[in-house]
Amino acid sequence: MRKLINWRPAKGALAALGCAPFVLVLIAYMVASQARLEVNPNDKMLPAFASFSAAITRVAIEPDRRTGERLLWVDTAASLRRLGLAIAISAVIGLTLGMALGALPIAGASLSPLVAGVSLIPPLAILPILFIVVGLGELSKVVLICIGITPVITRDIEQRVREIPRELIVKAQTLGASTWQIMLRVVLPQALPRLVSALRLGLCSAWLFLIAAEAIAAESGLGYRIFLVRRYLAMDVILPYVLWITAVAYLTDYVLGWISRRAFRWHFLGQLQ
Amino acid sequence: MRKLINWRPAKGALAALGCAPFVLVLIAYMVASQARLEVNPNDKMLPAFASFSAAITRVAIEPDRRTGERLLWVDTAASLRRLGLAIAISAVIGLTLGMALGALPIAGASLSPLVAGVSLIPPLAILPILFIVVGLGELSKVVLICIGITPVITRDIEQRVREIPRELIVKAQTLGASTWQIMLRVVLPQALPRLVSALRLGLCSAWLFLIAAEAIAAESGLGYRIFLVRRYLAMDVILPYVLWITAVAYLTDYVLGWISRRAFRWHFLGQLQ
Amino acid sequence: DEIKPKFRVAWTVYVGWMPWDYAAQSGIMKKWADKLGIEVEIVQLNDYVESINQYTAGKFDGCVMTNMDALTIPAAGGVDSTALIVGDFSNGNDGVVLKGKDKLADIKGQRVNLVELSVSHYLLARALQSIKASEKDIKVVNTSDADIVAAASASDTTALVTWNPQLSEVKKLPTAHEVFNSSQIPGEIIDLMVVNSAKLKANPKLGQALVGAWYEIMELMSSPSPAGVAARTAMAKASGTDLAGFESQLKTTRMFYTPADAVKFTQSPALANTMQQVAEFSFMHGLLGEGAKSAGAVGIATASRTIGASANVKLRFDDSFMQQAVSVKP
Amino acid sequence: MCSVGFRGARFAGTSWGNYSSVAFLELTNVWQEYPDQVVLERLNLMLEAGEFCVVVGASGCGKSTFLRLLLGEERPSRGRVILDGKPLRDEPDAARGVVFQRYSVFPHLTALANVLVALEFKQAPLTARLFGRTRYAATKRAQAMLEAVGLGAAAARYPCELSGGMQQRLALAQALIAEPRVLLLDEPFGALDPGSRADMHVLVRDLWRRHGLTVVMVTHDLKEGFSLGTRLLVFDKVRHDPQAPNAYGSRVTYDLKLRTNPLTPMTHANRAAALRLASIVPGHAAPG
Amino acid sequence: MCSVGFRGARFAGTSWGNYSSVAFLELTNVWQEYPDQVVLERLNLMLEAGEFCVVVGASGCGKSTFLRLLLGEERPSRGRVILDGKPLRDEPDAARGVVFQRYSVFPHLTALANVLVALEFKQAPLTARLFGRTRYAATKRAQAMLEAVGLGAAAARYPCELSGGMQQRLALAQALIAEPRVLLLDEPFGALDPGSRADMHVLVRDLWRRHGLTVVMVTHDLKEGFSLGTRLLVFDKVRHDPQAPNAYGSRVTYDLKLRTNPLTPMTHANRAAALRLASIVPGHAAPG
Ligand SMILES: Nc1ncnc2c1ncn2[C@@H]1O[C@H](COP(=O)(O)OP(=O)(O)OP(=O)(O)O)[C@@H](O)[C@H]1O
Ligand SMILES: Nc1ncnc2c1ncn2[C@@H]1O[C@H](COP(=O)(O)OP(=O)(O)OP(=O)(O)O)[C@@H](O)[C@H]1O
Ligand SMILES: [Mg+2]
Ligand SMILES: [Mg+2]
Repeated sequence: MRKLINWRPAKGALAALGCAPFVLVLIAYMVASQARLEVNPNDKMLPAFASFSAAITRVAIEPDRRTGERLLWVDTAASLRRLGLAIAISAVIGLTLGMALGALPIAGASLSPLVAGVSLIPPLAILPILFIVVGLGELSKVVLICIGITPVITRDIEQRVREIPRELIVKAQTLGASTWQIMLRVVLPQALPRLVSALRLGLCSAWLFLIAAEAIAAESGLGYRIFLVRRYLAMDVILPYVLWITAVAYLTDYVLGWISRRAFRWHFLGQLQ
Repeated sequence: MRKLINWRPAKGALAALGCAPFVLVLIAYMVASQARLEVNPNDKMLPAFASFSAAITRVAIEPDRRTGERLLWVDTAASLRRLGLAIAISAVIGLTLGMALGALPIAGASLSPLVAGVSLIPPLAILPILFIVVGLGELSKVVLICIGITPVITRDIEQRVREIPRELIVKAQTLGASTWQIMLRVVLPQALPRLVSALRLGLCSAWLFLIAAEAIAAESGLGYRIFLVRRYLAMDVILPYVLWITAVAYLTDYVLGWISRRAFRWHFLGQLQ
Repeated sequence: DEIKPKFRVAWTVYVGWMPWDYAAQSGIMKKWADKLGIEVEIVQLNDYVESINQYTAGKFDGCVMTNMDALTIPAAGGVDSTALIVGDFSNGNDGVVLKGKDKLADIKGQRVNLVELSVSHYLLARALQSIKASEKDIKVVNTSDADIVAAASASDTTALVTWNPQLSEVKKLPTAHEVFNSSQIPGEIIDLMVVNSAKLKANPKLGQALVGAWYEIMELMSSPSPAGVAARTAMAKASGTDLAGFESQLKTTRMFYTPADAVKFTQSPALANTMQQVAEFSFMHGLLGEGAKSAGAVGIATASRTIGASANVKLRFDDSFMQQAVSVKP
Repeated sequence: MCSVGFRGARFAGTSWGNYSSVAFLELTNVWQEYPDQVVLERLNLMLEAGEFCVVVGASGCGKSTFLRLLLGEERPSRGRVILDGKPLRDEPDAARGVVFQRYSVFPHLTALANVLVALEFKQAPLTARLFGRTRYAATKRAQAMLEAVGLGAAAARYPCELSGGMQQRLALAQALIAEPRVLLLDEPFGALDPGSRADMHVLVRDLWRRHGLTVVMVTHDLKEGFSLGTRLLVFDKVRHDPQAPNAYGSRVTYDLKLRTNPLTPMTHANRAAALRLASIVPGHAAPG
Repeated sequence: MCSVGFRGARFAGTSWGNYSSVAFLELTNVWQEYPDQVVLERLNLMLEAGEFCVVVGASGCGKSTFLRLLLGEERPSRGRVILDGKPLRDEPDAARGVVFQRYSVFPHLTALANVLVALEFKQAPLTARLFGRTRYAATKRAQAMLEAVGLGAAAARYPCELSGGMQQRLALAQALIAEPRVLLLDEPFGALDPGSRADMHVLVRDLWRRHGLTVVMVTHDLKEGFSLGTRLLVFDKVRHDPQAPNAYGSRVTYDLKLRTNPLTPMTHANRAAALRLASIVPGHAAPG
């Protein structure tokens, strides 16, 4: 018998092993749902799979009775638009600020404490202030996400830029580079792969803030729908929505990862060393 | 003139530079508050400093007229208890699971995909489901925080454990170690510093989830109070509470960092190399 | 000795439901429960919808809610529920507010902030009916009740529907005008104590205890005596305002201080008509569940008549316990 | 093209183990194939107890793979490996000690604890920690081992507070306290500066003699091999297919007996062979 | 205890710069003090254009600090440094090229881009990028420089795809294309294996001769110093206070002229001095 630590599943078994827990979860759900429905056939808590497919047909394929829109797609488009805009804004601010704080000692000394402080404020707590300042429209949701993730991205980039070996900055100067040129050709390219990984991390929180914002004030969006149908306990809609959000989140993450590996080959080559 | 990138503030100027932005923010607030109060003396949005001190006296020093408790401290205690419990549970689960997933190929192959999937589900989206399953008591808040941060901690630890050079695991085996002994003496000590940094990162989200959970169901807690008084736009209570939360969050973070640096000296020595 | 049966009922902050807090704080609930040999725990929740969801999921045996939510959440979810106590109806506690405009007709084309699918939504629908308009003429923006005051302060918010205490905060804004309120549809937004029908049938003592405690407090609350003032002051505190603020909210609430009052309201045919309208509104907005083929999918039993499917009655207005209270004195 | 080394009297170690004097480690027709590549082919090798066997070869020719095979980290695709009469266990265990170029000591333990931990693994299966009297005794043994490699004064320091050479000394001490039957070294001095490298040569030679170890050492530095080993193996590809560079693996192309005792200089014949070799193996300096 | 080196005719580089032949780099009474420690004290030194000056000394004696001083990364606490008649600029600039032991090339640029970027810094102040014809010309120059260090075939590879030796070649190419007045090397071959190290010696000696460079090189390897330099400086502490080991700094304890041209062997007298030195400087092997 080999030690447990040396047990390696065969290539073929990998997929099966990875899928097994998902199948188990599914079975557990089916059993629990069955049990509840036997007690109360109208139970909304753990709907049967038939209810799910009906609900999915309703929200994804048939137009809504009231608005004539296909809800799932309208909601997805609305949420992704907000998310995309917020991520783009946060990326630009976080990158610029992070590079400045990390590479310029004078900027780091004066602004780092403020950014560190701001990053600790729970954004949900300052929502009322936000509403007053930017109103209740699309902007407020985008701003909430930005407030939530920009400080984290900024600090991440700052940290990364600080980790650039001092030798490289000196080397660039001995090649005649000015501060601006160093930022452009040394700091920026090395911060970019980190930006993508910071964004991938930030996406998790971004989804949270998006849902929180949509729960509070919205007319469409994935989070809006979940919190709306919560009013009548429509788990047959909530669960598919949650799974859909998870799938979309996974896809976004995957695409970012793929882009990053293609665009920053040097970075991933380096990690293997 | 030296290049901007070579400007280093003198030791003495550091503190002044770091404080300056905070002072500027304060001044900006005072000006804005003054302006609003001149237009409408009853404005609640940006209260004057006098209102703050009155509100702070009311919640922190005088006992509440109804319950006889000093609200701020009761709220802080309640929130910290929930947070502490949740962090402890998440740390234990995350550490155990992460170590197993990272060190045992067989565990990693079967459970990693599930953990990865679960970590992508935005916890706020399943909040309605959660309340149904675990009720509205203390448990639900703790569970929400745990659901929010455990997968992240688990994946972080897993990642870290995978990064332990294969050489060290082989070396331990050549010294006669069993799987259990390797976990105990090689993997665990190297995962611990990472656990602390994962917890420090996780605390940010933990606060978020705590506030979201307390907003919906609680009798006390910092998030509860903010959402309670939000109905009346009592910014004179909200703003000090937000600052207090920020301060407590900072303190927790600082204490964790301090403990970590003392307990894992080898880790921080290594980082300097 | 034997184990007493235990029950849990949930309540949330609202002017008409503050007596439940008082019942727990003053010990009146415990007195009645002890007398009947049961235990009743009164639990305050922060989030109204969540409290009803919890009740529907079976975590509570009773819960306060409006007539519309009783129909669309527990009843439509298959949980047979009984409206045990009809406590009050909103008589101005819910209102439509416009900023900068002062006629209801001006609402057309605006974005209206409100808690979607709640009684606010129903009030809006009724308001629109009164000016021969429909929901198509406006755009509904779902806005959480906790944030509606902040939302009202935002410059781009022009119209909103909400209830007290938020309503009174919103009305304080310089440009705000209340253009429609629930006093114009009296008796349509009703605040109830709803309990699980099966639980009630098995334990009538639960009904007796709740009703007994409620009307003891009602008598105290309506009295001008110092004890009455003290009770109202305590309720005011608990709802986050002072006595004056609380009494101004009471003015827009039609409380049924005596059981006889409540029984009379419950037995009137008007209640059946109201529930008919509510059922139609709920069906139109998909609140009765997707299985529902018509507004009558979920049956509602009132004293005067049964509305909708009599084979599927899930919401019952039962005045029998209140009638007992008419005769019984503690 | 394959020249078999000289056979003769072996240096008999003053060993603590009870080694047989012939065929201590035996590889018979061993192949190591990966899906995309053959790394080692048709390896036949007999090692006797107490030999100091140095393996050299071009980068990527499979030297580390060979060591991983001996470690039990990899199972050969074909063929058998026999250690002291029994088939080699197919996972690393205390029978084989190892020192890698890097990551050979535990960064989270002090120098002393790094050596002590080997005894703790052995004596405390459940807690992997010793207490009281047993701990005291074990600590004494560990400290003695540290003194033996010249780290007596650095017992309380963490590896990253030690120089590269000191870290490798520590790795040796740690490996030796577990009393392995055979010690495997994979470019142990590859990351050291010339000064420390020379010091380490002295230490390793000394430890080898005193503990009567059987050593297999991989190195890039032919000179190092000549000055330390009693036997030198050169790995190289014999067959080449320009269309499929990965189709064939390495074999032992030279197997050279250098001396019976590393303290004796090389024989004249060996020195000549070594010089010839140095001119053939690419990228290597001539032996000093 | 301080022996001043021999002075004599200097090797005249076929330089592209227009160097004066005396006191190209001059340090006068230079001290380097940190709050907790004196690192260098009373440094007086004159370097002529075209010299290849090697600095050796124990670890932590201040060799890198000395190079940082010449780089302009640190300002001396006292004293002055003159480069080519003007006070040294107190921040790194194109007048001084540098190669460190590690992190000397940009990991995010291919080998070609690493060299090209130096020209882009110079010719495109705003975008730091060249386009069209100027880019073509610059690329040609960069490629030629890569060929010169033997990396012509590796132009498209990223640094982490190159071996350690190739990375250092690249670092040299990059430094040289900026045409520095003086080239500073801080243990440039410290991380290389002996084979690559020998190749690099040949390359550096060749570049030095062809470009007529002035070089200051720090090394741990005395032998390397003897075989490359025209002049050897030994840094060491002259004064010691056992109570306060950081109270005194290092000085130049030996200043040895080795040869006028690195291709000529050392004179007999120098060889004797070198041997004597090797026995004094601790931890160093004798020169070959
Ligand atoms: N698990 C594996 N799967 C596939 N190929 C492998 C594996 N391990 C090693 N190889 C390949 O086997 C060959 C030999 O690798 P190995 O590390 O043994 O060489 P080496 O002689 O130690 O080289 P170096 O001197 O650079 O350390 C390499 O081409 C490597 O890519
Ligand atoms: N910025 C600084 N502040 C304080 N002390 C410093 C600073 N820089 C270097 N030192 C100290 O100066 C001394 C000399 O360091 P330096 O790096 O110059 O030594 P070195 O001769 O290059 O050593 P090595 O051979 O190990 O590279 C060391 O003791 C170091 O701790
Ligand atoms: Mg190898
Ligand atoms: Mg140095």
